[in-house]
Amino acid sequence: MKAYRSMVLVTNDPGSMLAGAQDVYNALQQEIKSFGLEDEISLSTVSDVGRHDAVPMVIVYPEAVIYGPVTSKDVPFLVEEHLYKGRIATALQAPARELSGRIAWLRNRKGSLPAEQRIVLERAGLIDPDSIDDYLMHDGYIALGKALTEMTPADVIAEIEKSGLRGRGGAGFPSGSKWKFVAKTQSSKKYVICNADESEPGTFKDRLILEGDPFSIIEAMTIAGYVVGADEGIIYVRGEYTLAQDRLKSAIQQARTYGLLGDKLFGTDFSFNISVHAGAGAYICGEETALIESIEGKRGEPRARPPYPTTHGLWGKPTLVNNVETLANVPAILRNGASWFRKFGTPSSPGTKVYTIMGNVNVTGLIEVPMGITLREVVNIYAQGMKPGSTFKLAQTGGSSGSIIPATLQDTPMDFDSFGKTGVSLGSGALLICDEETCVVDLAKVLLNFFRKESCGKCNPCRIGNQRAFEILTNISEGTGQLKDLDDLNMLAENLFQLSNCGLGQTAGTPLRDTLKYFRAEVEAHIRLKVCPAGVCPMSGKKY
Amino acid sequence: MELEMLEGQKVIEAVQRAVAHHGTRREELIPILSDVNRALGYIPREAFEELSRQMQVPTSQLFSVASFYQMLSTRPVGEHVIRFCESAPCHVVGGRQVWQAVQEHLNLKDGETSPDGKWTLTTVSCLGICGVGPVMMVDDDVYGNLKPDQIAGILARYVERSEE
Amino acid sequence: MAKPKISSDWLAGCAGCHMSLLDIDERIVTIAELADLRSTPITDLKEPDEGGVDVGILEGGVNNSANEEVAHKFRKRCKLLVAFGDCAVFGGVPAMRNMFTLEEALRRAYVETESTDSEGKIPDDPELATMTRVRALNEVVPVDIHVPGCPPDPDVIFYVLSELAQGRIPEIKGEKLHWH
Amino acid sequence: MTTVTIDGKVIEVPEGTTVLRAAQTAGISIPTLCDHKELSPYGGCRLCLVEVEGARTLQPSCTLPVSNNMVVRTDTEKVREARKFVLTLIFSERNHFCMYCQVSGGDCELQNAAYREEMTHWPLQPNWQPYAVDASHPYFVLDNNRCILCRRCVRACSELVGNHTLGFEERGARSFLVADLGLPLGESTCISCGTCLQVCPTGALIDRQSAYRGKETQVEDHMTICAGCSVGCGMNVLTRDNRMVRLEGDWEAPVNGGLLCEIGRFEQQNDARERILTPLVRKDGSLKAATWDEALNVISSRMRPLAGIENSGIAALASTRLPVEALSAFKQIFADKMRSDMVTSIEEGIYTAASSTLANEYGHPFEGKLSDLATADLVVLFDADMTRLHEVASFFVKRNLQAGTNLVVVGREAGELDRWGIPVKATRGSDADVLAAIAAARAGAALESYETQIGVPAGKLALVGELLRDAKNAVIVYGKGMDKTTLQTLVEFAAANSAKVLGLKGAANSFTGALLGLEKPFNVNGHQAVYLALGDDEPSQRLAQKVANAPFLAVQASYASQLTAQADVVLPVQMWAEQEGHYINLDGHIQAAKQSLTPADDVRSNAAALEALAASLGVDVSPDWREQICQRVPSAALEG
Amino acid sequence: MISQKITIEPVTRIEGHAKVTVHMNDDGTVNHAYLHVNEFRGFEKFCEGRMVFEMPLITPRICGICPVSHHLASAKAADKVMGCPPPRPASLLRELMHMGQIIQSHGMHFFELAGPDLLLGFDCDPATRNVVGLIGANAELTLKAVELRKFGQEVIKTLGGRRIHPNFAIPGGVNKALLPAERDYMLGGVDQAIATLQLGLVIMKDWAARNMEDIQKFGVFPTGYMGLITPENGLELYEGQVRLKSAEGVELEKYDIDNYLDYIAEHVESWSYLKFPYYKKMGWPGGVYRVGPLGRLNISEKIDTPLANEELKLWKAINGGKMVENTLYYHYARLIEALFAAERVRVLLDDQDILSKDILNTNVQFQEHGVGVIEAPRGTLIHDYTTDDKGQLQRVNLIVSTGHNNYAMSKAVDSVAKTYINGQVVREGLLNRVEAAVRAHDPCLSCSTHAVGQMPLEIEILDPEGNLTQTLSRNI
Repeated sequence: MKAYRSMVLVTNDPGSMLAGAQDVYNALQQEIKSFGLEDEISLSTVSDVGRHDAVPMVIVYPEAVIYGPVTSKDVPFLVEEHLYKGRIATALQAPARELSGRIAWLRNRKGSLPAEQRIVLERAGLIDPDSIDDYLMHDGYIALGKALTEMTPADVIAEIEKSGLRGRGGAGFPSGSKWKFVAKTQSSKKYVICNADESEPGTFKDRLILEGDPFSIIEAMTIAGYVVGADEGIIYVRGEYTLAQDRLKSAIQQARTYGLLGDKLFGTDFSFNISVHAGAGAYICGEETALIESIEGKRGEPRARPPYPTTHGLWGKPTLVNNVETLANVPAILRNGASWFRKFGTPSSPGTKVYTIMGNVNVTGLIEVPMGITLREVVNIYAQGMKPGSTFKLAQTGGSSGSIIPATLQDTPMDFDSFGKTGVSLGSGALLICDEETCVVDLAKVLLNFFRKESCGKCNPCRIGNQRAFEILTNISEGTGQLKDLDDLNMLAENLFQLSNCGLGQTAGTPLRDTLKYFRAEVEAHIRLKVCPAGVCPMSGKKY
Repeated sequence: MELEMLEGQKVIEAVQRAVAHHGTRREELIPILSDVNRALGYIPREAFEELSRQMQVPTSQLFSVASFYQMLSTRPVGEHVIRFCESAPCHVVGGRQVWQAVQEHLNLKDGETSPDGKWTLTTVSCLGICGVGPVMMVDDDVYGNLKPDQIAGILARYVERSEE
Repeated sequence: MAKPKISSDWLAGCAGCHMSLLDIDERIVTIAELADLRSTPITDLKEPDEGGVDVGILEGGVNNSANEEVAHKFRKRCKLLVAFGDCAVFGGVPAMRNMFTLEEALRRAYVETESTDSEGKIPDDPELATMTRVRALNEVVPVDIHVPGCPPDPDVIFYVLSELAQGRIPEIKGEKLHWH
Repeated sequence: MTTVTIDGKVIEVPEGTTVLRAAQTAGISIPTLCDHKELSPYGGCRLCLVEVEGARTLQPSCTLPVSNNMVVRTDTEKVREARKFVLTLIFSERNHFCMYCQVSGGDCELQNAAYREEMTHWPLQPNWQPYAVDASHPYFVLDNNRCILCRRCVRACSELVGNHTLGFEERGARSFLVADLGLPLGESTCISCGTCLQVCPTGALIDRQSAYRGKETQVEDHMTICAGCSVGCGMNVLTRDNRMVRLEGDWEAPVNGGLLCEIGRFEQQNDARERILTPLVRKDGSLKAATWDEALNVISSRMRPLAGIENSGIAALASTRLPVEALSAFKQIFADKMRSDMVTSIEEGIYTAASSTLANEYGHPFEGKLSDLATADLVVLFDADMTRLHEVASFFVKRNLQAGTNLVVVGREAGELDRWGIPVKATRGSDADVLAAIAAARAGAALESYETQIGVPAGKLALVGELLRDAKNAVIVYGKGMDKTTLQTLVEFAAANSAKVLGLKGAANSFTGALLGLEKPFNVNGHQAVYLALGDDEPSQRLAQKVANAPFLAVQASYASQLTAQADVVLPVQMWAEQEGHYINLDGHIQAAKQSLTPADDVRSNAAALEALAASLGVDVSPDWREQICQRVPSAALEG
Repeated sequence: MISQKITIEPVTRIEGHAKVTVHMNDDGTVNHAYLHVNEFRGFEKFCEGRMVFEMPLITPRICGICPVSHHLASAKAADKVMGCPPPRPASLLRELMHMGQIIQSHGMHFFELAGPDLLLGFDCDPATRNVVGLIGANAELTLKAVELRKFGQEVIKTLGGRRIHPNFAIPGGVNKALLPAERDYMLGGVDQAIATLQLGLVIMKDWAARNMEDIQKFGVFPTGYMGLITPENGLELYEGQVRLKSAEGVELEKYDIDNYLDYIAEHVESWSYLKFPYYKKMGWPGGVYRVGPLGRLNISEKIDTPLANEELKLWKAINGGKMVENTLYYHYARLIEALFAAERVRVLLDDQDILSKDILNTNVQFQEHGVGVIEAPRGTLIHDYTTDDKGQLQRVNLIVSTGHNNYAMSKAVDSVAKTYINGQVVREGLLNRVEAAVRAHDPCLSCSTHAVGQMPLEIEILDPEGNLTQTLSRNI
């Protein structure tokens, strides 16, 4: 196994690819060769590192110098200066700007930013996601080995429970108990499913984990398989995530060849295999029973629960369904122990949370920070404040079905419980920061439009309710609303929660409810004064 | 000009290739449909019928499944397909204006195909690259950080391309 | 005490509900004793008294600007407003027009119909009211009591009127509740 | 057993029972729309929501299994509000105009539910988007404006009928009911069994024949047996003013569990044929109206002298659509009393001859039951055409295919059922050869020779053989025209594979025909008089030719036909819906048909007509038909 | 220059929705008065795509005053579209229902709508000039009137289950046979109905004698006349050929309704939602004609029931056998027709087929086109359907009773305006005559525009330049 002097990463997020990352990569390959450095320097790609202002970027570790935007013409100079002569090519460095993500963390060692704490993204962007060797070099498979050789399934569950790990899919269900349910259900056949159908608008953390550190998921699933007594795992990956699918497939292949997947792992009787199943574009398939239906080749319509997947899942067998981010925590917990994990976050919500920051802020992207930081911190520190000239009006947390939080609530710590108290959902960790240019009616309309299209259509409240709400909001945005509409919207929001079959319908009303709770005046202006304060809505008044 | 239909043989082949690759177990249905859709741009009638024979699944079920998923199309599409992300994150950072620009430029609305069969314009709920919104896909190419004034230029490339 | 004043009127409906009202037959006398029938389509007073009346009854959906004015006038002048019959309750058969554009409907009626001569045209004299989408009464003004039915059954109507005339709010359920 | 408390009532129900069923057993009614007792729980409409102690939200009682000590409330304010809201949404989704809907006023489950919740109006208005009215189907119309997407029809089409014509397009607010790949119903794979019509809770599926002809409160129900074929489906004949309004499957019926086919539900409702309402006697060349006595006298005076004469006596033929009572009397009169040598049935035993002979040789029944199809893992149709007659039996097969039951269709020409299974179409050779080939395949022998012999690819035969080997509960269904030896081989082959055998029987009472020995080929060469007990049967050209030269022809029939035109005497009799009587279906169920329509005064039941004939012939017949049918061994055990 | 504006708002006691504008000359005389009909619903359009067998229940919603006319005309059109002519008993039962409606509609119009004018006088105080006022003035008569209408409505309910928008006629026949008890129940009411109508005739004649001046001045003008007719040119309200007579009483046409497009066309004026039908061969406006009671009696030579036939003779004598042109005689004619209908009820109930259960022809053979016609209380009603080969509607055309009278009403309003309005301060009672001119035709504008609403008959006086001038409201 080979050790390199330094590692060069080229960003390959869509922005970078559009800006010619591929050419830069090729050029680098060629130059490194021409300087005869191919044995000392590893070259690979890294997906979204959380900033998009200077793409494509070339990042050189261990110095963690970021160059960007780099063109293929710059490459010869860069290689010669930095990699050959060892001098930082300051001319090509990305504009000095505080960054989020791995880079921010490295910078922060020099003490300029409050700490990000990376657990699930520890390796993302640092290792070569296509190399199992690289993964092994970075503590890969220590956890699995430990679990298989030193721990009984019960021990593992105990450790996970002790760690207080909770599902990162949104609901925050204690992972340990979930594992326990599946483990204690008697059945000759069980499944472990990794829910990687990350379709929540504004959320792409799972994509980064899958693209940047696919092996961690495979290791975690294998551990889960051992614990619950399953011999088959399926990763249900969102259809649009083609890169992630390829990475996972290659990773699975490598794991097999290394004997870390397949029969009699670590010389035990435990055998485990994993396959990748690609979705075909349906938000609802993020709901675990809909996801299972989809794997079975059906319409992605949630089942009635009970019975739950833990007892009647895929093909009616006990099935453990965990979200990507949740699983990504498992190896670290087993490696470092529950107490280590509890050092981060809050007592009730230990560990970290990966947030995706979007909207009218200076730095959009992705951060992994301890549970419990506040919106204000996110906006002002990590996102580097609002875009010039714009002021913070509201944030939506947790994606489409997340809560609309007015500026006044931006000091609520973001963890499962404190959010729970204020009726706010942490959801997928998406943080959409909006400025005064945003109209709440228009925003709600966009969200309801999403739900009326993504509802599976099986149950009446969700299928019809979202459509009606969307139409009412459309009328309001066209200046033809009535005050009666506000009561109807409230009625819809409340009943959607009470009556719907699955989480989609039950939470679809949340943004609606919050909008009317915190921004009623603005909505009423559309109706009473026939004006859109933000100047967004058409207010065309047409109806007949 | 109406959309040109795919001749039967090509369709059958596409289905057979997909089935050969995935097998005929029911859980392979969605991957198979995806392959066929990728190969033909959409899933034509003949494809469903052939698949029904091969998998012993009634066409009504195949159709119900296919039409459920947003990435699968049961209707013919234009030469180039534009998928515009209409999610909130893209919307609030300028997506609204860009969407206007696209519609005006092509004189198409959501779900429409241009009379000359060149363009199909659809909205999608999210493309999963919200970090660079507003985003749209033209065929397999992704475009991020869009501004209204870029649209004409971007779409022009495809006109040239298809005229070469 | 003074008899409660009742006014009624018809909008975009078929007059069937008022005909059904006449179908209470001789019980009309009872109603006339209990209540003071003010403006109705079968009396010669033209609109609810300026001073207001106790009960206003409207048949028919809201189909044009003229209907709207009447609806608002009734809401303003009536303590209790009754949506009388299916058209007032949800639009009724005329609401089927909402499934087409007004233009389509007018063109069919005044230009395309087989019997219309070659000079057919869509009437557009300013004296004519402006057509709108057909709406339920409660889409235009708040409604206190809904009496569905196409038309409501005479017995139901008599029940509703006598309850209202005696200052009670009618309860429409069980045998009294039908929409057809 | 699990104990659950619903509205204060403590109820004991078996594990896995849903809250809805538990409530129903305790007489607590919960309103539903998407639920149907014959269909799998769906949980879509949310009208049946109830409060469950400890649950965060309201729970759908139709899908929620009871758990021990569960406490449920079905009539709280919260629940009632929820129902109102659900109904409000449904009425706001598409375009419901009750005032001219054919099911309004009692027959609409949606409207009834709204009445029950005391809705005088709904707060949310629809967006008035128009939906298609699909009128392409000959028997019913699909008005999507009234569809509430409960999917009862979709579930019925796949779970009960197994035809899988109906499906769903799109999702969310754009969800839409479609046939096949979005075809108009009239051009789809629909087989017009009408089950979807029977389960639709609204006026979305409109029955063309019965629309506006009477609500359930205005029609009379008559629970009876379909005389369409030997499956013997239970059905409800709905009548008004003594006219058929609609035919519906009887959900409680043991044989068909509510299903009917195109013939049963639609075709037999409107018979355009001209009725015969009075006896007719041929006087100087033409048929003249007469009294029963006159007509009977003409027949008896003509036939009495012919009693017992071989070959030149009486030839008698009966329709196997007649009730047992009539067939029994028929057989006694002509075979036993008049000792005629030519007493048989219209079907001439084409379905039953071989099986009844075999049964009598064995001395015991050898056929299985229709219910065996429910548990079969392999069904082999051996020359058994179920596409028109016996179609309901084919549903029992088709609806299990998705669950893994295998189907092999052995026959000569292609049939409708081929596309559902593995067609084995012999182009050469006899039934015996085909059977031999299959046996060889089962035995895993070399198949090339058989391929040349019957023209079926060896590979396909091998596949069939494999299926037979793997099958635990195989059922072999055979059809008409089997010769005894082939059937015997088939039966023994089945026995060797511990497979059940099921024989189709054709007309409603051809099993009875077999038990009475009415199975010989019919010919009238030299017979002096011919008596045709035609009933409401449709006579074939062939039959008309056979009797063309008969010196004397008496016909008892419900409808005018070429035969009645040829006849010297015509006796008017009741059609299937007018007469009572018993039928024995293909697996031996003895079932009673009830009278649904009152016949015209001068029209008698087939049995009564024959009894009158017996009287006028001066012979007495025993009314004990059970004794009559016991004289031969049935091919399938009789019950009831 | 003289300028004034007079406003009546709205016109009541008609089933409709309309408005009048009067254009003045410099000398203060009326130049011309227009009748604007102000509603529109669009049945011709929104019935497209529905099933033809639904129409007998959809189209009655055009009008709640004569729903049975639409119910039956629709069923008759559907019979033809579906190629299943009803058996005789079904036709008898349908006609019976129709007679019930003629009685209730005519009865209600004479006693409850026109009655106040005739019995209380045009000049009576508006506050009491209504049916309630009538109760006060003549309770006994009013109750008789109520009873009369009740009788007609009960006939409808007995057959169709309800009085308004019944469900009875279906393509090929009817959905319910008549029971003996039901027949006897109806027979029981015939005598009293006839008596009441005869009383009505006495009142009518007496009123006519006392108000001959009004009658002679009131909307008297020549037009053609049209309606259904029996083979022997007797009064026909249910089924028959269409007869069209000229103003001089000459028979112009006798045709089958299937060919109506060869004889009738409709003219559109931009100032009214109500179209103007006319006799094609004479063109617009030469070919205008009147329908309804006046028209029907004018084209009939006799009536096939004795009592009504005697009354017809008297009526014909009014004008020495020539066409009766006086608008106010609509009321007279209406009563004679109602009398016929009442007598006809007995004839039908005595028919030996009336109790037959042979009420439906289910042998459907789609013809894809069909025209249904009936004499609605207010005149000839035509439903014209075109479907595909499965019975789904592609085109719907409707020509409704009041439409035929549209020109006549405008003309009547015009002539009344010219007679009673000439610049001096206008008395309320005179204004009421303008309403009466319209009301006399018993316009059911709900039918005509397939819409209904109140009728704000607003009289606006415009000067020669068309400028609106002074106002005088009747309620002042």
